[in-house]
Amino acid sequence: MDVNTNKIQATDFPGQVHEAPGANFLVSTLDDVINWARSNSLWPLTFATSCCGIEMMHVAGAKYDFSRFGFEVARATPRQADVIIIAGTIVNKMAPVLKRLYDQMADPKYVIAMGACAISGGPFFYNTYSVVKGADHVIPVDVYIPGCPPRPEALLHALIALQGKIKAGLTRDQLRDSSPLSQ
Amino acid sequence: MGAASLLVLIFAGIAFAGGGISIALLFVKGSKNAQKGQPYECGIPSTGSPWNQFNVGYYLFALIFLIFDVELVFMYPWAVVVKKVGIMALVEIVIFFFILFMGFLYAHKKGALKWM
Amino acid sequence: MFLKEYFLDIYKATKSLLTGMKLTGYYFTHHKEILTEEYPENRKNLQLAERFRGEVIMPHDANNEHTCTGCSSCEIACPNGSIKIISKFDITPEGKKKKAIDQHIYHLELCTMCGLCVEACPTDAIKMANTFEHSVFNRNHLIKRLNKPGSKIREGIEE
Amino acid sequence: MTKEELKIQILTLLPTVSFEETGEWLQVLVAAEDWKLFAQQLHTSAELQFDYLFCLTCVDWKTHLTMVYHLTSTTYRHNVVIKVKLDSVNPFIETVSDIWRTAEFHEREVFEMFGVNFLHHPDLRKLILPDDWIGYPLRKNYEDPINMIKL
Amino acid sequence: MSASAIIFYCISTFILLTGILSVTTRKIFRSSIWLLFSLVGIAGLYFWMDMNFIAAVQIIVYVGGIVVLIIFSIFLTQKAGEQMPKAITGRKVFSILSVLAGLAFIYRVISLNEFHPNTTTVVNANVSEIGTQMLSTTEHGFVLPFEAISMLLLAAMIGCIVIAIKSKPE
Amino acid sequence: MFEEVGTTTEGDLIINLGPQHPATHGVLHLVITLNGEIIKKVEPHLGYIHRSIEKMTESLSYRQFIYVTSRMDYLSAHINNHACALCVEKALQLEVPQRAQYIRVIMDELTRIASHELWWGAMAMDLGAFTPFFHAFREREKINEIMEETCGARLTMNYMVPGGVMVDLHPDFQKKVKAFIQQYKAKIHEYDELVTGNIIFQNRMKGIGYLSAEDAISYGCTGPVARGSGVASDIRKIAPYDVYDKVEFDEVLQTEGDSFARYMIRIQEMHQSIKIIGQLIDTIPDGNFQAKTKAVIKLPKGEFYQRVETARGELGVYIVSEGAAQPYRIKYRSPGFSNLSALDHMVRGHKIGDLIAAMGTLDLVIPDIDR
Amino acid sequence: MNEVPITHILFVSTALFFIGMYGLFTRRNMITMLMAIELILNSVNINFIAFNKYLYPEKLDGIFFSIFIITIAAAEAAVAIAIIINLYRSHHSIDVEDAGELKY
Amino acid sequence: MFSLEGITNFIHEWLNSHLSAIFALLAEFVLVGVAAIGLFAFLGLVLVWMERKVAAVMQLRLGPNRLGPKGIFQTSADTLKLIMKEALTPDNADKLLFNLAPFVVIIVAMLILAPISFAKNFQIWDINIGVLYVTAISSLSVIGVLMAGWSSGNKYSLLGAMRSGAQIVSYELSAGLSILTIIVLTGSLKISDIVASQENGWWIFKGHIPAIIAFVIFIIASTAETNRAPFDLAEAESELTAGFHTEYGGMKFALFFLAEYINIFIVCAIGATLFLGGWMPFHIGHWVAFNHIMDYIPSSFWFFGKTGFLIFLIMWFRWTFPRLRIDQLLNLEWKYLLPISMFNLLLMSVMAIMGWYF
Ligand code: SF4
Ligand code: SF4
Ligand code: SF4
Repeated sequence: MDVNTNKIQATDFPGQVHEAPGANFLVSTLDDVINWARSNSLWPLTFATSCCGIEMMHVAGAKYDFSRFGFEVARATPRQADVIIIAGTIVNKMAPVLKRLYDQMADPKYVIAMGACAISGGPFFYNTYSVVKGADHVIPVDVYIPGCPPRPEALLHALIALQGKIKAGLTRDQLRDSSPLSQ
Repeated sequence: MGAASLLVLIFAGIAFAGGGISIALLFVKGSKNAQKGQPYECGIPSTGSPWNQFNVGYYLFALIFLIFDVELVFMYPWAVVVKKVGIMALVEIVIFFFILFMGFLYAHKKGALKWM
Repeated sequence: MFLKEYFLDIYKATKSLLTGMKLTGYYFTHHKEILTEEYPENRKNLQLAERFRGEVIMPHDANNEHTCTGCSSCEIACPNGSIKIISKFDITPEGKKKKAIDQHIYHLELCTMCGLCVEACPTDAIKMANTFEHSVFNRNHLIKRLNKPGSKIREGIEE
Repeated sequence: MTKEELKIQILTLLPTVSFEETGEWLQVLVAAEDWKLFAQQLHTSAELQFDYLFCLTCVDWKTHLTMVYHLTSTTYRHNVVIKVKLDSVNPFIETVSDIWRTAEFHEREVFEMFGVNFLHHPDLRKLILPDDWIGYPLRKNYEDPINMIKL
Repeated sequence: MSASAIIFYCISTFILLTGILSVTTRKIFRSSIWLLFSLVGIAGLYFWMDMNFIAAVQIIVYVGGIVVLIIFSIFLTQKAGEQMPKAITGRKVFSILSVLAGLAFIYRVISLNEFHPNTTTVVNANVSEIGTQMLSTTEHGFVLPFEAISMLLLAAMIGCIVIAIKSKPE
Repeated sequence: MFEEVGTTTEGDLIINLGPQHPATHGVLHLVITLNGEIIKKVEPHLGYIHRSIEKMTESLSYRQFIYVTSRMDYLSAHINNHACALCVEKALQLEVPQRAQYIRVIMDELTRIASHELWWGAMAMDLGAFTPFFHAFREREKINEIMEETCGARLTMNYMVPGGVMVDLHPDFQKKVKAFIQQYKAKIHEYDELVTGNIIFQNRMKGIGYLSAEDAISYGCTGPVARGSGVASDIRKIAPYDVYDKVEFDEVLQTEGDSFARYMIRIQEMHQSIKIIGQLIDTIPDGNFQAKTKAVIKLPKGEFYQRVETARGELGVYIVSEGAAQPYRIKYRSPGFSNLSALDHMVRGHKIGDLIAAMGTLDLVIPDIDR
Repeated sequence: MNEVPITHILFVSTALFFIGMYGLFTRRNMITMLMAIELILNSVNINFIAFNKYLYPEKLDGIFFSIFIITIAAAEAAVAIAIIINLYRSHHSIDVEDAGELKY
Repeated sequence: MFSLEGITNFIHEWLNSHLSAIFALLAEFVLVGVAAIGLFAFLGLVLVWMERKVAAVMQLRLGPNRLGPKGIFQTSADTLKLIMKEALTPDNADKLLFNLAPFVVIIVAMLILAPISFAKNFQIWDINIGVLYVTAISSLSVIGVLMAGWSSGNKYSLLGAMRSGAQIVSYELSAGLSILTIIVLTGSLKISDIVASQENGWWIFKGHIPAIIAFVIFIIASTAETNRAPFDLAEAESELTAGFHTEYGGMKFALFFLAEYINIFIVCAIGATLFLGGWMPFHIGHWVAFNHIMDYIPSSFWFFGKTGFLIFLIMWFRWTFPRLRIDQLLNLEWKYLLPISMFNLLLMSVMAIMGWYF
């Protein structure tokens, strides 16, 4: 599916934009081993706001079982978590909370936006007064998974993609400009 | 190896913990922001100091525990020699136990062992 | 009496706890009950439901032709504006101007996979595919153009 | 109880009400002043026993607001819909949260969404919207150019 | 100086240092933690003296019991995060002076005295020995204090409960 | 024992539970006033997932607005859709084909089982037992597979449309559902072994979060919460819709009003749902799965209210129509909203652990409450 | 351990005793005073053990004494804390100066 | 073969023959320290992996399986990541105590290792008060928890620490009493004596019913003392997010995590020593030939096997039961475990005096 991204501009996503901090948190002395460790031990924060959270639970469940990758140690406190999986809609009231949680996480930290809502507000993009049009207005996002909700496999796919990204040691900006993810 | 081994172990502990923590301190530089140092409370700014005086419902348990703890201390020498001393030791400890058990029953009756 | 109850309590409690442990013990020793399907390894033979709505696609045949007339029914049917039709005017051989599809733009990042657009399409030009591996690092990559570059509308579809 | 019987019963409680004939349930129009007392009577009256408020909401008709109360009785299983017209500029009405406790939350919601003031409500604060929210989003004239993108 | 002596001086310094911190720090919770370290140090001293049993008892009762109780009571009665008020300077000076004077005096008395062990027979202070003596009814036995202790503990327990329950509003 | 220390407000600890908290199942924010471990007050703060669905649906057509409601109570997605479809049909006075009615009811009940499964696992997890969660997901996955095959989605279905259902059943549907019922009956006793009978679990649940029948009515509780207090409130019995009047099932009632009663209600409801499905699955009539509707649906002027029984209680859809293609106003009366309001009343004087247990048996879905 | 003269051990215990005394003098908070008392009791214990070890190695009396002291210290601490908390409840303060006007 | 005893002797002799006595001693100290750290790291890695695997299989899933065979390197990756994770200290924490707490916890865990007999004659210090020493030191660990909870400046932490304090303190009693039941039989607190006394059979078999009751109580109490589910109130996830270590991240958190597992290992080792004969192979009274065959299995295997079994038991509990509430937890101790273990002790002492055991 070839899309000319130069020609089509991303829809201009208005809405109250919350300033996101810079994305320069990766340690400069990157080392393959450390990246290996980091990529294989992504502990998610238990953060599920709505429907997508159920699919996230399914990923934790027996059939999909993300513990195979070592992700099962879901931590309730941001101090111990490595990755936020934003599973669900972010509304204006929640945005500062999300920001605070992200800020309180210890570096290095990663963000996955799961589902249409987290990417862009999805089903609630038009005619709603309270939905943040995309979690990346609030915090920087590493991987986007479209779908409403995405299949559990899609989340696994995204996690593997994130692993690949960490292993490569690329920063968020470098990756954003790279070609679409393919497997 | 004797008691000196305790020192060795203490140093081993310090080395282990200190080594682990200091690596992160030395090599990982984290991002700074105003929120980071705030206490975590499910993403809501915390109100009030956590160090307010605090109603400890368990305090009476600790009191009674202390008494029993001391009792336990006396039991150790007793237990070691009970086989040697024989029936006399049993009699003595039964008296000892009995008296304390009265206390226990009293505490129970008074509801001191009921939580709150 | 009191003692009897006391011990009965203990007995009952122990029994109920052991029942639970028996069950988990059973699963611990019976590994064939494990349900896990290993996703990235099983991609080859992963059977997804035919009807699973993973994204909207526009099938093209061997001649790079599709059946979309650019009628915009899908755009109207979509509850949250995930589809934008950009039309152009073709010059037919007879020299007449004719409205045709230029770009069928589909916002995968907005789409809620409700399938209303497919229902609405009069020519069955689009359908839901059951693919799901869409993760990207850049949100812009989710904006797709459904009609392939250079594709044409199949003959005989118009009205 | 059928609609007709209900009508008679209700008229004995409060003769000033009027009825609307549409809909599957009896719709009663009450004046805002009478509402509190009437509600109490509906709740306590032995024949009616409307002890269960299952829906409380408000509709903005641009010219005025209408409070809509859906009541049912768990003993007799008859339903009634009460409507109270309110001024759209300065709407206020007595709370019923002391009669049906579920109304407390529902009224708070209506308060923030429509700006209806519930007199004597125990805790009339914003429930759903952020505390610093301005405007009543479910009103028809609500505009939010920043957050609301029109399709 | 042998290794053993060095260890002794280390432990002693630790005890005294944490002891001083315990009585001077103005944060009450820290004060209790320093006390705890001091007590642990004393247990270390017992270990050093090969009095293992006493050391263990020290840790069990003091550290595991009393300090925990003190910490609980701190939670219960204090705004533990706040600093305690500074002691009045006059009193502080007076205390330091009197304490130093007392220390000097006593230490002088101690150093003047000559301590000599009056026997050379050594009894192994192990648990079984302690147990035997504790349970023996002979004149060197401690069975009477042992049983008396149980009464003491009973009294303490009842006392605690009475005091604690008395204030229960009923 | 030492309440009086804390009766002075300085002894109280105000603690926030949520919005990001493992036990609030989403983003409920509870402000708890604690005295020691004893709860003095619980104050729910909502709106962390308020997606303005009511406002949004005012600008959607009657075909489109159904899909948003799947996102409200996403665990009862089918039932939500069903309610909307029914309301539109009621307004249009549209006769739905028998086949569609059967399919809808079967789907509803499957949804109910799936929802209760998730509740069971999540509640056990709240109480600290992790294994039941995974065991519950085993059955849930099965239901999801069945749903996916027919409806094309796992969670947010958008399967019911005004006039029937969107597509016909998958040919394998009946076979799979029967297999599922078989498997389910074989496994259901494990639930009792693992959780229900467990002494720790019973002690955690019995007598906790008591709600009397009067309070349940006054707080507008519905669904298992009300039935746990002995209030008959099953819409499927009170105002049967589709083919619910043709099937035989019991409305489960318990009178204790505590958490354990609510727990038992849900467990038994799963059995009842199985019973309903068992009655219907073999007798799905042939015929159309969708009645003919106009391309643009316009409701007559008026007000329409439709109640259905979701897994959490009574869902009401209140449509005010001005005769246009879009509703003038829609109000969703969500079961969780009322059930939540009883929480404070239920847990005062209990401990934090009890709050979690009581909240677990309320089975809250926050997007349903916030809408 | 025989290289360390007993006087040094006694110095430690004496110093600890006076540290405790200092705490007792300067602190006005009952709990901290209790802590100071614990320090004092401990200094006594050290003495007992040291004497037992150095001067009367044929007996166990020192050990027994210190065990009993520890026991009594525990009982004392328990009762003291019960009293302190009780006092706090009636006076909302555990400052000794405030407790001066104890009524009962 | 795998006899650890031989290795230690060899090292001892080698060092003494090549170095002067002082340096030999120092070298041994260093070796012990390194060994202890190594054991720590090893135990942490293996036990966490084991827990995850046990949990996974009981929950019908696979568990970590992508790093190394059966995912054995998963915990290594986790550790490495935690080491390289930012270790932050909250602004309003009591910084000194906040950073001291993990040290306290780890040192306490280290200290308890001293008297544990890992194999025949393989022990750091055969202290004459063996088990008493273990009880004493382990009661220190509550201080680490209280420090951590208090100094974090976080309400969840504080609540968790309080709970943990009350709980550990209570369960120490019944754990102590059930240890005493065996001490009555052995007549010595020394670990080596206790193991030696089980030469002709383990106490759980020789000691009849009281020994079994004591064993059960010991297991329950030690589960509670190590803050494990169903007694994990201190870090009750669904109530207090992460309990007393809510504010800890990175390596500091890892130390708490590690200490928890080390503590489990230690209590299980003590349980194995007291009730299941420590490193003593499975012997039956006078069956000389059978005993001889059993002796061929190295003693370290026996020790780690038994300890591993007990650890598995505790994990089994965790993945089966819901959590108790705080008052129920204290009730269980004060109403059931404590009186029962007191009477059990008396019963056992009667048996010991009468010689009614094998
Ligand atoms: S993307 Fe869809 S499924 Fe996910 S949270 Fe949003 S509405 Fe729910
Ligand atoms: S599937 Fe639904 S949301 Fe997606 S493009 Fe089609 S109509 Fe729009
Ligand atoms: S896809 Fe179908 S509905 Fe959409 S513009 Fe093309 S022909 Fe029309």
